[in-house]
Amino acid sequence: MIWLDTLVQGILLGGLYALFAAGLSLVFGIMRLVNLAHGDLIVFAAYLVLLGVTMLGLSPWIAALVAMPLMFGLGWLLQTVVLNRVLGKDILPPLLVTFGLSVALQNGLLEAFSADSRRIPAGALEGASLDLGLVTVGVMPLLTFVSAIVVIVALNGLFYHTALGRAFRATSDDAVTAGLMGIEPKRIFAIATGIAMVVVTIAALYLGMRSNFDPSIGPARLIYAFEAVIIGGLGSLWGTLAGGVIIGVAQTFGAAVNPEWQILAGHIAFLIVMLLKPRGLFPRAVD
Amino acid sequence: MLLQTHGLIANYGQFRALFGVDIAVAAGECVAIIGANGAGKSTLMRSITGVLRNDAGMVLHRGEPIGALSSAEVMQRGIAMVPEGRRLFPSLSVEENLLIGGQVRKASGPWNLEAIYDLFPILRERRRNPGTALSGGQQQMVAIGRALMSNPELLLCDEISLGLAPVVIRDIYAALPKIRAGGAAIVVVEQDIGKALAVADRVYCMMEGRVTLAAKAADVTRQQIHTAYFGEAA
Amino acid sequence: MYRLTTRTRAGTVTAIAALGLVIAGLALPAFASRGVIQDLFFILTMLTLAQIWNLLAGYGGLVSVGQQAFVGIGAYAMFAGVILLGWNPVWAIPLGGLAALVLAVPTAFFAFRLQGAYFAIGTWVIAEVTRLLVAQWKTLGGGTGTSLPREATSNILGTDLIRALFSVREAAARDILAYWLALVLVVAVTGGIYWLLRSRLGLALSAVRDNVEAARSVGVDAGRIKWAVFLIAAAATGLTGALIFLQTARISPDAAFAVTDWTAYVIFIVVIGGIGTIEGPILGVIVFFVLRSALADYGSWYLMTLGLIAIAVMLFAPKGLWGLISARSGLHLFPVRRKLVGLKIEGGN
Amino acid sequence: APAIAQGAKIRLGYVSPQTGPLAGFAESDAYNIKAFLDSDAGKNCEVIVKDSQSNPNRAAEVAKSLIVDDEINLMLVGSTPENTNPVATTCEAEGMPVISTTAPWQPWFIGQQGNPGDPSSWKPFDFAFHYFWGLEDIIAVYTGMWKQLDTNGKVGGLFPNDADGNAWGDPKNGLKPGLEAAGFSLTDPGRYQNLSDDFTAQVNAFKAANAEIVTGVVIPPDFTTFWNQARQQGFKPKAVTVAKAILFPQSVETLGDAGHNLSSEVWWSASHPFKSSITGQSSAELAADFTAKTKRPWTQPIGFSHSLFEVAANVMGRVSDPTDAEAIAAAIAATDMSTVVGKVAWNGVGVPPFAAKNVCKTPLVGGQWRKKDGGGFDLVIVENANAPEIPTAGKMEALA
Amino acid sequence: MILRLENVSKSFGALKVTDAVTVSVPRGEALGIIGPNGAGKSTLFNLITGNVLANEGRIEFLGRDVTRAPAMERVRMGVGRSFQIPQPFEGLTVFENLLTAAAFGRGGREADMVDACARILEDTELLKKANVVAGSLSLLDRKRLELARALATGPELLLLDEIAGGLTEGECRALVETIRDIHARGTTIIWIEHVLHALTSVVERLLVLDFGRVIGVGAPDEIMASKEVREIYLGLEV
Ligand SMILES: Nc1ncnc2c1ncn2[C@@H]1O[C@H](COP(=O)(O)OP(=O)(O)OP(=O)(O)O)[C@@H](O)[C@H]1O
Ligand SMILES: Nc1ncnc2c1ncn2[C@@H]1O[C@H](COP(=O)(O)OP(=O)(O)OP(=O)(O)O)[C@@H](O)[C@H]1O
Ligand SMILES: CC(C)C[C@H](N)C(=O)O
Ligand SMILES: [Mg+2]
Ligand SMILES: [Mg+2]
Repeated sequence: MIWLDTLVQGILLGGLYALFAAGLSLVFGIMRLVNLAHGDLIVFAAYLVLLGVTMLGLSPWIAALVAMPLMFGLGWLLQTVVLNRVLGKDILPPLLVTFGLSVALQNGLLEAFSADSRRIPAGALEGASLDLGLVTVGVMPLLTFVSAIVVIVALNGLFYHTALGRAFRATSDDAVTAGLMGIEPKRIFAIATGIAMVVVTIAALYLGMRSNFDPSIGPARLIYAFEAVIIGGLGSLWGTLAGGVIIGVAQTFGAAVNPEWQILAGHIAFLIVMLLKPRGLFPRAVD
Repeated sequence: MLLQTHGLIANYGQFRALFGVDIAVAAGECVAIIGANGAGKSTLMRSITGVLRNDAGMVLHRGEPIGALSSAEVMQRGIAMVPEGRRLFPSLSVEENLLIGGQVRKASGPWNLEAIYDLFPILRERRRNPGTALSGGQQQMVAIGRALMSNPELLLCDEISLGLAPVVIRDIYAALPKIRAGGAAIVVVEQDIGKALAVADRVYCMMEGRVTLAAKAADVTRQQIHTAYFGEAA
Repeated sequence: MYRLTTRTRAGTVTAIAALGLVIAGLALPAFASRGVIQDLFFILTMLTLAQIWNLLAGYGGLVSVGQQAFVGIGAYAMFAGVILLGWNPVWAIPLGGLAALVLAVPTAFFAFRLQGAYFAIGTWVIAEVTRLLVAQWKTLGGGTGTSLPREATSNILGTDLIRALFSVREAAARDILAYWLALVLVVAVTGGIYWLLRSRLGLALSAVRDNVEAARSVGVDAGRIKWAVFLIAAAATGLTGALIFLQTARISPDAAFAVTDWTAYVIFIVVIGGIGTIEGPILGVIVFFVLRSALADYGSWYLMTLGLIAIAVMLFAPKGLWGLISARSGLHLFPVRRKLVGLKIEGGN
Repeated sequence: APAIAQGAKIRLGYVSPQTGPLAGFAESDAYNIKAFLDSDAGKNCEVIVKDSQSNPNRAAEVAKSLIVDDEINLMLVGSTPENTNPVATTCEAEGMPVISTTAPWQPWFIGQQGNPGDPSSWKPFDFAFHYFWGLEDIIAVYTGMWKQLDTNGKVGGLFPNDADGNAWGDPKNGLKPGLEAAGFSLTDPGRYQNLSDDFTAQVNAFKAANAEIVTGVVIPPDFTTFWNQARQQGFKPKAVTVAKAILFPQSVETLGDAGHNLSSEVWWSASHPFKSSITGQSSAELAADFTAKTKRPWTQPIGFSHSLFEVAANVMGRVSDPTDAEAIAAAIAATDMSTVVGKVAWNGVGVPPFAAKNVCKTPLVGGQWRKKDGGGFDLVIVENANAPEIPTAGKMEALA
Repeated sequence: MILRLENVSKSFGALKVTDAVTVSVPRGEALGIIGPNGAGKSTLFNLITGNVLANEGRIEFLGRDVTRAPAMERVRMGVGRSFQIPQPFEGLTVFENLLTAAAFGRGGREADMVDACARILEDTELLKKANVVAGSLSLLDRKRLELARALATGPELLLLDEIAGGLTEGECRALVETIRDIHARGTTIIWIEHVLHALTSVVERLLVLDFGRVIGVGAPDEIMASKEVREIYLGLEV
């Protein structure tokens, strides 16, 4: 009983991690970009949604919808103005640039919003639950998980069934040859980062409704997101979901043994997967 | 002239690979470029298509300089390339590999999926396979088909017979006249002189980053080629 | 008839200057205020970490984001030596190096299975795991952390001598001792790296970095070299960590395993200064220190500036500041080129 | 003449987390320092503030630089053990007198010992002095509040693996023995890491133990996560009395309706019947003035931040040589004064012998957040058995 | 026999690049390998050097089974190679390239290494460029460096992959002289080359590969005269 509950809650938690990771997966998968600012961008988006709620009086859902195009534009700009110029075989320049961005973003947010812990109000939904007989699950975690699946189905559809997705995959395989097909890799990268930022907004919405956030909490979640992406395998979106779920379940089971083991268990699950499959569970044929 | 280069110079870092190359291709023409390993043939192709930044000299398309354009922009002007080593996209199926060739530039012309499947019927059977699961020859067919999908005015083929069985080479070479019939000019880069001369109207021979021979294919003698290849007669 | 030399005029001048600097550095406590000594301690320890990371990433191609694991474990081992074994802190420092070395073995075993970005993230996760495990070490305070007991800090080997020598207070004597140790460490690490680069191993490292396949084909054991570099780097990082926290006298998992302090800033220093050179980290640490001194009182604006500078340097001087300088001037203060000298040979550096 | 009346300015060092996650504790610093410097007592003082960036490494470092570079005469520090402990350790090692507050004394005192697990190894400090309250006060206040309700006496505890959590959750020196002595039983599932995203294990443990009360020392994001999950998973305690998470009105507001009737200890409030020794303001006046000047609601740390400067002024008024660290330490030890947070005197009252020299306790009461009609929350004092001079304004209410 | 390959096969995915190759090379021989592009010649070298591991079969060097031995171990045993596409250590100078090879492939005292390297540089006409960074070399010099670096490892068996391609006739003659010298000093040589006249002027035996299979071994004259080779390789109509 308790174990079933632990499992279910772990899977739902995995949905949250998958949401954190989906945008990262897209960017990491397409351009091998290790974006250390991903967590801070989520926090940034959460503040954007919060502004929509508090200043414009919108419902969180509408506020997130409004924030999405803004975040898309931001991602586009970020990629065009900064990241495209540092992408290359060497992973260090983007690492340092996104670290710089992370530090600048955190402290910019601190200046703008203070260190107060904030939250996106979700009203009655916050405590609402669904009794499924054997287990009781929160409506919000369920919604998070469903959203993660929707996001991944949508991204997968985009990735595998549209011309844009074809261009994404081709560029990711071989940017030079993609150029010979008339595709501008830099433009593709900018679109990809824009889309990743839309996903980031969705992640931000759920992060902000689930618990408090302040300018400093971004990096804490970043590592789970990376783990989920890597466990899943480069470029595999379902793999990312699986990765998120593995970490989530490992965490809840670790916690059930002793809360001291909660976070540790997630990391250890990652290490075990890496030992057994260094390229992740669902690696691409070639990368 | 459809395409011209003037004094083209290209470097890899500190290493100079092209030392002022002049070639010209007229509309509808078939030109062969031959030369030993490392002569700079692929480098010339890369410089024309904007994959490699040329450091000096000019590339002209219908008289307009295109040397500063990105490879995507060059391609959108109707210059498609079959790159050395085929370079199919491993995460794309055969059909997707073909589709992506005509995704950005969609000029009207004889080439579409069906036409390509008719040209290389084996590809129709393998359309759902990942591109890289095919044999080398089949991959080469996909690479050619992919380049044709945009109905280019000029098709650059870099060593399309490399590493292929003679039979396959025959099939692929048999396709070239059909492609010309569709209206495209063709540049073939080849090491196999016989094959190259058989299809080409004119031939350039390169050595160490320079053009050492430019002649009509019909007129060229083995001795001329040998001199152009190796510097002096054996 | 033929001879091999690595000597250049700039190199000789640097060597003499460095020797002079080290001697001056050793004598400095006689003249300098405690503030200067402490600033130098900070600079020297950060420089040590930067040189080590530069060895890993710049020469060995191992971009680790988990060096804080070795700083932290080294520091904790030192505390364990002092608190649990009752050792004198100075003797407990080598224990820090040893602990880091031991931790490096499983870390390398695991991380070397991963490449590039995976390697970076793998090392980060291992550092997190180490932090979380250490946070469960109740006898050293768990997540709370712990402080060096007073009787340990007031009885550090050699401080009596220093007090007598410079007639300073006990706390100042401790600073001087730590500063000397940091000086010795930075000289040993920088000198060691310089020596390494001029030894066979240096050739092998460059070869592996330039072309692994070709390196194997001339007999270079790429795997063993990576192991060697990683283990050496870990041990030296552990020593540095122990020294840093001897000076702080207080430790907690969050402080000892801080990815920002011990890895991110270190990467910043190396990359801003110029990766893959010995000069780069030296220049980088000076830039970092100046920025910090000038701006640290501006709170979040300081960090924002730091972040923006990192971005700007990567966009406009991807080889770092030393890269800019040496490209213009052709200057190499620490020449590692082996030149063949003899008849009929042209070509300079 | 006392140092404070001499020509040379007295240099006070102050390490505070102006940025980073702990910045909320430091929000009244500028206000309080200005008030202090404008007062008579502050005329001859200089306050040098350094930002610890909420980072313990940085806190130790700036403490050192205050001592060495700025040559301060006295160090002041507050805002949780993450900030006080590195600073106090540095000062102790440097022989610099330090007055510290805003951290329960156990994590401060025991947390700075080499081996916190071994009481026989604990040593008093020569230069570090702390005033605040301790876990024994928390126990008295919390159990006092819970006894006002009708519960089964079963309590679930949330203690993270940080300085506070380890001190509160310690089976020997933490809440457990005291709660048991007062007739409550504590279920402690174990230390979790801060910023955990899931509290199912705790919720299940509390449900299994049939707990009707939840307590702990939780950072705000974790509490929100816990409290949402608890409600989602059908766990409905009668009382939730936690420290830290609902310290600031902003944190309570983020909980919305779910913040109503959550309870917490209160160390200072606008209704504390104490007066500032430097400005003469009452607690209410101090709070009102702060709100007027900064447009922010009052918070508990304001009083303590203010009182640090009161104590500093008082101490420096009793020493003649501001550079004599031993004399200053002796003066701190001899302090006996009233501040806006109550009486401060290191006389060992209510403190175990091992810490008696360095720790002084200020009064503690219990309060409950009540939703106001017009929105927002009021902190209503509901329990004052330990400090009857602080009036209550209501009775403890069970959670709906 | 210095080298024996027995039924060695290698596939990349579905592509069988080396198909049950069996060949023995006596000590001191100079063996030439020819075959069309993609026949698997370079792959055969990679199998012998250990840069690629065989799927099946057995490789013996100096009587020892080295089928699974890593590349660097084989170098130290005496297998030296050049790469078809020159792979210099671009950040090192020409001399340092050789020094690395000497230090790790052969070992020994530093002074000996320096002299040996200098002599090889002289032989390969690279002495003037000893202190030039390899990344800035021309193709020709890169090819020379390939040969020089392989020699610096002190090989018993020297594998040369298309080092004459693109050379002028004069350069080619000089190269042939150099290789003859090396051979004359007792080094066993296997040489892949498309420039046949250069090849045939050195080697004692020719091996023809096509689709990973050995389709002929024998004296150069015989092989060149065979119908199969003229058809498949030379593309001459018979
Ligand atoms: N990416 C590169 N970096 C450095 N040098 C290169 C690079 N690509 C090619 N080269 C060098 O440039 C020269 C010309 O190469 P290119 O590939 O153009 O020759 P090619 O005539 O196409 O030869 P092949 O017949 O082998 O394909 C060669 O010396 C080659 O080594
Ligand atoms: N690492 C590899 N992965 C996949 N295929 C490979 C690999 N190496 C070689 N091949 C393929 O194996 C076949 C034989 O290659 P190899 O380089 O041995 O040919 P070669 O006989 O040396 O040709 P050339 O005369 O052109 O140098 C080619 O089709 C090549 O594409
Ligand atoms: C093309 C070459 C193989 C022919 C050369 N002239 C020879 O007779 O050797
Ligand atoms: Mg080519
Ligand atoms: Mg080959």
